[in-house]
Amino acid sequence: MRHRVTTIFLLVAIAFTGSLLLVRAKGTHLPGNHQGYEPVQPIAYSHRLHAGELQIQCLYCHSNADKSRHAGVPAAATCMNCHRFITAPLGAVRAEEELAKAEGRPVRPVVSPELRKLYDALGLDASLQRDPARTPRAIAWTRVHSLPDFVYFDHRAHVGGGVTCQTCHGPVETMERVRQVSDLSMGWCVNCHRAGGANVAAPTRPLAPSSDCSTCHY
Amino acid sequence: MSRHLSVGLFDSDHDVLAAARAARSAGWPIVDVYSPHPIHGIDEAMGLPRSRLSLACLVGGIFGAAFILWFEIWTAAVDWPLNVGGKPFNSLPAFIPITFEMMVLFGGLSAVVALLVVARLRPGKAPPFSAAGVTDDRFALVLERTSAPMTAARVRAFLEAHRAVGIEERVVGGEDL
Amino acid sequence: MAEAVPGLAPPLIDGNKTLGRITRDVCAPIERRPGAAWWAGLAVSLAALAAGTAAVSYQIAVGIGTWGVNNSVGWAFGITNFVFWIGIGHAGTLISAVLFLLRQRWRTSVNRAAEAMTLFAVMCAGIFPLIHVGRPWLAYWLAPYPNFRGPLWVNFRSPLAWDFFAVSTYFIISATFWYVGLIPDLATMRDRMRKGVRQRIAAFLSLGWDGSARTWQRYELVYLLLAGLATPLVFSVHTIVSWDFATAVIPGWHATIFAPYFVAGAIFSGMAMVLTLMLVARVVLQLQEYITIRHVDVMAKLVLATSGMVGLAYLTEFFTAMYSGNPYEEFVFLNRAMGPFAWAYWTMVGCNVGVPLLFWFRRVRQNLWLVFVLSLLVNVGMWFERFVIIVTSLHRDFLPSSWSGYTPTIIEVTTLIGTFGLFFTCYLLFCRFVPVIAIAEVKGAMMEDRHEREALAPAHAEEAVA
Amino acid sequence: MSRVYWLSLEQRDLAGSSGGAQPEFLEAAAGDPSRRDFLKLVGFSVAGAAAASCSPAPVRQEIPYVAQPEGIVPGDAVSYATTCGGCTAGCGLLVKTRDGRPIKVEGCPDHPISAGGVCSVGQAALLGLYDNLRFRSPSLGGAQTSWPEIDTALMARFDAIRQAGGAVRVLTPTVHSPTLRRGIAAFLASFGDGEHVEYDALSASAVLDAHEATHGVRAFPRYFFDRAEVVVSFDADFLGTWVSPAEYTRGYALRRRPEGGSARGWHAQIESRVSLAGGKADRRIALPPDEIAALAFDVAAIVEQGSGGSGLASELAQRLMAAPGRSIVLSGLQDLPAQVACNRINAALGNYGRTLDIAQPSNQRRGSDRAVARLLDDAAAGRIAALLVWHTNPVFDLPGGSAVSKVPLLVSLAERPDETSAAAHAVCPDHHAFESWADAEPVAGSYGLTQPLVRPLGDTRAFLETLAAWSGAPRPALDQVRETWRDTVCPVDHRGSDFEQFWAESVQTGYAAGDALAPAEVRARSAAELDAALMARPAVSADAIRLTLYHKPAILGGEHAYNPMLQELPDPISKVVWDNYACLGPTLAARLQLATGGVARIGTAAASLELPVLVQPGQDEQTVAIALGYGGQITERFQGFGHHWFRSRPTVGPNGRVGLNAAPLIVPDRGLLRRHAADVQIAAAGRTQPLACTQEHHTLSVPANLSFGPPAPRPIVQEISTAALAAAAPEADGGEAGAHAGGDLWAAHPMPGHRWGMAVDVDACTGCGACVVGCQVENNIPVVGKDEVGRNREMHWLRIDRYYMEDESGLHVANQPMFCQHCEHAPCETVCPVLATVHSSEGLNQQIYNRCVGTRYCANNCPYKVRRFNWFAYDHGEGTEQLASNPDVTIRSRGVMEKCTMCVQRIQEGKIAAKRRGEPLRDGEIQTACQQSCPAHAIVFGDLNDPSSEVSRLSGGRRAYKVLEELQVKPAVSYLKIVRDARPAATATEIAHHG
Repeated sequence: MRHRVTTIFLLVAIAFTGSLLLVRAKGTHLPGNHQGYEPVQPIAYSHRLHAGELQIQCLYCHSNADKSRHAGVPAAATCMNCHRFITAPLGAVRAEEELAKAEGRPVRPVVSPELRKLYDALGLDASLQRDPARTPRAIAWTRVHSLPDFVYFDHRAHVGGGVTCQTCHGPVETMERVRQVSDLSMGWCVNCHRAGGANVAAPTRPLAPSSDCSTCHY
Repeated sequence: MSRHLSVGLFDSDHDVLAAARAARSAGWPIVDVYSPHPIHGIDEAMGLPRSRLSLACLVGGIFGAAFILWFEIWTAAVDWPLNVGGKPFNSLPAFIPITFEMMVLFGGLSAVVALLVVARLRPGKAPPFSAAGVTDDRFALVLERTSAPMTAARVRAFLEAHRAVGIEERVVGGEDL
Repeated sequence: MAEAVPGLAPPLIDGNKTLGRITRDVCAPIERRPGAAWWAGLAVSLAALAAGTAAVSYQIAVGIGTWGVNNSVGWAFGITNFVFWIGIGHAGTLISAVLFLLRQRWRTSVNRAAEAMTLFAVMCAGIFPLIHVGRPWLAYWLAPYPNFRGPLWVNFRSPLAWDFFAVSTYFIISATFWYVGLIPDLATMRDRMRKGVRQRIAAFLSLGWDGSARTWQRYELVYLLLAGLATPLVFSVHTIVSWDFATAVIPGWHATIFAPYFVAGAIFSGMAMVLTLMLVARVVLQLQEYITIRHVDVMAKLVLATSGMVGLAYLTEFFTAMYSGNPYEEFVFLNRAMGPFAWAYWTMVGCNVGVPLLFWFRRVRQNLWLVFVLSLLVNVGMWFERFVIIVTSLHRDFLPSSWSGYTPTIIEVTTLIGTFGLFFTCYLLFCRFVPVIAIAEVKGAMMEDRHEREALAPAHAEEAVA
Repeated sequence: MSRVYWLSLEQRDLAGSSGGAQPEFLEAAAGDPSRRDFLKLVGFSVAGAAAASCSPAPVRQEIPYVAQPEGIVPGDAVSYATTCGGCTAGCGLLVKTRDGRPIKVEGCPDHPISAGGVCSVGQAALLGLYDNLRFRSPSLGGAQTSWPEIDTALMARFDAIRQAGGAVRVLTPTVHSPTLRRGIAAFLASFGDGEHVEYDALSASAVLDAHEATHGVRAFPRYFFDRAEVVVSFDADFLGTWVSPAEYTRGYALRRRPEGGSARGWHAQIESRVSLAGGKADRRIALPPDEIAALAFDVAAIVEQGSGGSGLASELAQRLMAAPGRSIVLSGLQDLPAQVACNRINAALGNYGRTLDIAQPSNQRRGSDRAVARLLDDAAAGRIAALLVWHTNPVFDLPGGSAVSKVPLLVSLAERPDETSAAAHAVCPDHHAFESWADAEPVAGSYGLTQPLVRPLGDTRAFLETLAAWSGAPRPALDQVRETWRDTVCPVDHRGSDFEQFWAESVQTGYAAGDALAPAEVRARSAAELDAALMARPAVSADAIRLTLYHKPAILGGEHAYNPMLQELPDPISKVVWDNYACLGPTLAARLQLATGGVARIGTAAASLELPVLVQPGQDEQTVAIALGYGGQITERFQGFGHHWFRSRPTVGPNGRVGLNAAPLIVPDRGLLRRHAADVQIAAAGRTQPLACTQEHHTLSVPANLSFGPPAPRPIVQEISTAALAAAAPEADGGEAGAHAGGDLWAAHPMPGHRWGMAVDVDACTGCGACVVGCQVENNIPVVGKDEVGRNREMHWLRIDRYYMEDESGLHVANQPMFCQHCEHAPCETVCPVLATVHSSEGLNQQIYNRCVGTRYCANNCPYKVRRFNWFAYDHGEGTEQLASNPDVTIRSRGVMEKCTMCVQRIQEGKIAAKRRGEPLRDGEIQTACQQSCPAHAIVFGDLNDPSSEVSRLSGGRRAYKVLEELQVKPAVSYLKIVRDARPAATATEIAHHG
């Protein structure tokens, strides 16, 4: 009798552990695979808003993607092309306008707290003028997609060939905060290469991706 | 249902062999013979059929060889062909050594696993039959008294006649010994 | 005593044993408290093992640069030891499998110990392919497992991949073979021992063995099958090890003779090692009546025969090199004999070809001390054979600009000592916890032997049985 | 269209490529101190930070520019043209910079002097830039200080000296920078007694003095080796270390290339030791130095008479007289009669104005031994009030040089600590050449520009600016250089409004030609006009053991001894690293019972040293040779160099330094610093000191005792005679070309696209080692230290195998660059169990570091032994030194195999660039690092599938062969046979006349 109880107890325990593992399996990765990584950034920049709603082209900000191996994170000055004028969400500006009208006072500039971080980085004062007392300081973004040091990925070659950004980075235009969609494993890279470019929807030139090791490793 | 067994213990392999032969010719059902070492001719004496375990070994060996050869050719020439030293993708001669090794591995392990299954051996199992010294220097002949003529006394006499040094009667249930 | 039966070889087992006596004799060493010699041996072995473990840990922590290997001589001590230990292992399989197939009954006294030796030697050998790589923590990449790299498989054309499969198979089959042979004896132990942990372990591992004739019948068939498989296996393993070298382009390695040459060498060195161990075991474990002069004599003859084969291989190699007219080949062999490593070469020739010639003399074969010393020398010689093949071929190959020397470091030497420590530690534990002689097999063989004797010389046999 | 070279950052807008201003950037670049921090932001840097959080990924940060400067694309490399500061040769460079930091030095292919060649020293200058030991700030009396403070302090001292009328000297090596000469002159002009003293550690003062005697001008001729059919060198290693080796090597190789079309040059080298030039010579004669001088004198006598003489002198004279106006005679001896003899020969043959030019001389050597000797005397006597020392180290490399420490105000302008800066009262560190504006005029009328490539790494200041500050008129170096160029360099008709255009072009190309100079009338004086002392046959001290002091190509005078890459570059002849030693001929060594590694005590009247011996075949048996430049204080940095484990041995010698300083053995003699001496005492010291040598066996034949019959040389280096080459039918060369072209057992893998290959001209290779260092810098190859090299674990992917060959014309040296042959049937690939080395579809043998587990089976199975293993986690520098790493090449971890990749990173870059252009790759567009740096153009890389490529033509040519072809491994690298000139003098004469 005692044995039977033990057996049942053990079986239940095994079933419980197994089901737990199964449930977690999707979220469990091998070491080095950071699929799903979605770090908090120093500024809550929304790709959904900029790339999705406002339809700003990826290359507008990541302007090196077709020129260099690195796509690059835009310099803070790039943001100022628009944010010199747009300092807060439209709603907040309108609210301030209405409030000012109601209170009968001049409209005060509205600066959203996130954009304030940008202006601080550039060393700008309240009226968005360069404040000589402050030193411009680059914004340290947190890297989302990183490859090991022994892999050389060249954005030029891919962007130039017509591979869309979304092919690797996923639907960034729908993401509030950027998340690593692909697993960025070697198999993920090489199986696309081995398909010979068939999975590039609109190639800009005849594609013949190499699957030689030294294409990426040197 | 219970079974009535007579166990004769012998000192020598000759004696147990002779007893087994005699029992078989008398038509008495021999349950089994237990010995500390294999006895030449006991299978004949007991009328055991030839074992077919070699078939398991053959099947296992063929499977191992075929599987690994397919796997080697598939990985090297189909799944991801790579130019290694200018050799052909399917470098068949170079795949033979591993094929051979896997044949031996699978063949050997299949035979052993089959033995364990067929002979119902498993770790921690208690020996189905035990008698003093049967793994040391005694030989046991176990007869089942199935019919009326085989009374305990007659079997005892028979065993004694064949120089049995000890005789027990056992009543066991079902498949047990 | 009944040894001198006309027309018959002396009996396998001395002293007219009864079956019960055999059980008691063989089980005695594992049942009594070990003596001082055993403890001393274990202490020395453990010390060597500890030193070796320290050396290997240091090497793995700091780098393979702590060995004496260099740009030209990429392999030296590590692979020498690997081939040496694999070779040692081969005698065990040979005795247990090949001699079984050849119905050599005398093998039963030594096969258990020889198989154990195989197992431990393969363990020692298996360490080297792991630790000699630059990144041992990634050695598992040699196995073709599904992965996220494409998947990227392994190179089945590489002799090292063959090695990986051959050595693993060899280890698994040897271990299985050994264990299968051990099952009846475990049952004997189970039934003899007092209750306790060791008895429970024996009971667990004996798989419920009860000596049933039906099981014996199947068991013997499987044993035969395993022997039949292990025999080509043992040849294939050393053939594949030899192909590590023979498939290379390096002069001195690139030779078709390597497979038989290596196999002969392996059996040769293994036999010598079995002799060495046997001679020690029979004294220490008081098994003189089981491991008799006859066993020693037969083994010595085998050593002599394999020595001849190895010697022939040396000559053939030299002849082929000279006859080929290939200047690189020619040079390698002259360089072996007269170059900077001539001392190693002549040690090898002396120990492997010269010394065993003494076994032509019966008196030498039956002088146990001499046999012991000679078997040790053969082992030394065979270690040097591998060293000579590996190091002298690499240190001066095609381009004179990349010629180089090689000096082992203390780390390498300690690692070698450490494997001896591992080997003897395992061996001593084996002697302590497992019957060193296959009880059931010895009983069977002795009884058969005795029955044959009875048939031929009934009078003597009667006397003997009485 | 030719290459476009980028301008410096500051001058970007002048290039005409972009006009738009980017205020943030220019403001920052101009050096506004309030925005110094901008430097920290420059570069697209990715900082890895280990996060002690539960985050699944390690947090790595990405820091963009605040404002991205226009024209800079993060991750894209640009090349800037500049001039090398490694020695005074003034070679043109293109420095590849990426993300604001220089990462590779290359030769400037169009440069009028160097034409694309860079020596090992130039290549390794990158390490000098990032060197952690550089002075990071000025110091006064040993204490760190700031520039304003030190300026105030020193200017006060200078004022005092002016008032007291004290003597001020500026001690420099040869200065051919017009701006710096002006700056020094302006500074000295304010003193009553100011003098600029130039001296060279690798002094050629005797050449200048001899021309003063024979031609009345103290000038160093410009040599045109490409015009010389006959070269007779009396102990001048013009291919190794003498004055301008990259320039001379280019000319020499051009003249000797059989494919070149012109008559092949003939070269005799008369020398005491074995030099690079000697190794290449058609005729090589070993003599003690004084006998060389005498021989030169004898040859001169015969040539001047037009006939006569006997023996060697006559033979040489015959060769020379057959090529009047088409020959060069030169000498590296610091011996006036020998140099005068050379000048007489050149004059008699009419070589002046044809093969060497004294009218438009070279400025590469201007130093005067006499002047520096006088300076030391004055200093010792306390007659000098202040001494400024720039780029020289008199305490170290001059006998009696420590006299400078007696000067009451000794100011060092060194970049890094040395013996002189240690003795100095003030140290005012100069910029590295890659940090400042400067210029050069290596040859009269030919100018080079040096431009900053990186913001100064420390608080250093350009010497030009320092001088200007102390002259009381502080000005940026750029302004000074521009002013000089506007005033003097720019051709007269371009001065004025055209100047900006001229300047922009000069900055872009890195060089400029000035006004065509009217050839100065320089006349050779007749023998009668010469001082009788110069016309006496030099005395020969028969039977005495002589000493000759020489320089090594990588270490030179010791100014580069700080550089581990150069220390570990094997000596081209001895193949020894990290040491100097006493070279002895085999007979002399046997007589003294000394073997390589045994220590000998070598003494002259002046000093004595205990040095390990190296037995050097081909060396004169009465001469001991010792390299200068070793044993400097800076080499104490190498204590503790290399990987540490419990059996590791130090890289430095027993004195805690690398080698010993042999400068005390230099003989000051009648105004010259003579590097040879007679009457040397030598004896075994009875101990040993092992040398680390990358080669153990030195000939192509195996040792005689390991061979049946006389050993034949292995056909690894092959030769072809001039006669065979000239013969019409290819059968005549008796070669085995195609003999091994057997059938394959299996079909070849198709390579439809590119098939990369190389051709290496063994005949052209001088063994200088520029390619080795170029490869090392490009591919992040670690320097491993003496112990590891001694264990045969050097990491160089490209090594130069050196084999001695001896025949009746003397000892020859074959230099064979050896690296991965990228075999089509690569033996290494088959044996790798984990597929870490496989073949690419373009014929490359790929090595995938991250897949490698390190079995080393591939290295064992490589017939060429070119694979390199990371035995330990080797050091890749720390601090700023890490910035020298090439970001395009993985740093290999321990336990991993590596080898030549044919610079696959460059191939990838080139292919991507071509794809973006939408055009096919051009031949020569991709150059490997070794090919780029080779002054002899001995290495050609390209596509073997393109039949018109240079590499295809060479690989299919008459001289091509493959090493170990019979193994059927099918290397992608072809070697071109050495051409042996078997022409006797008469035939040579005929051929020469044809040419």
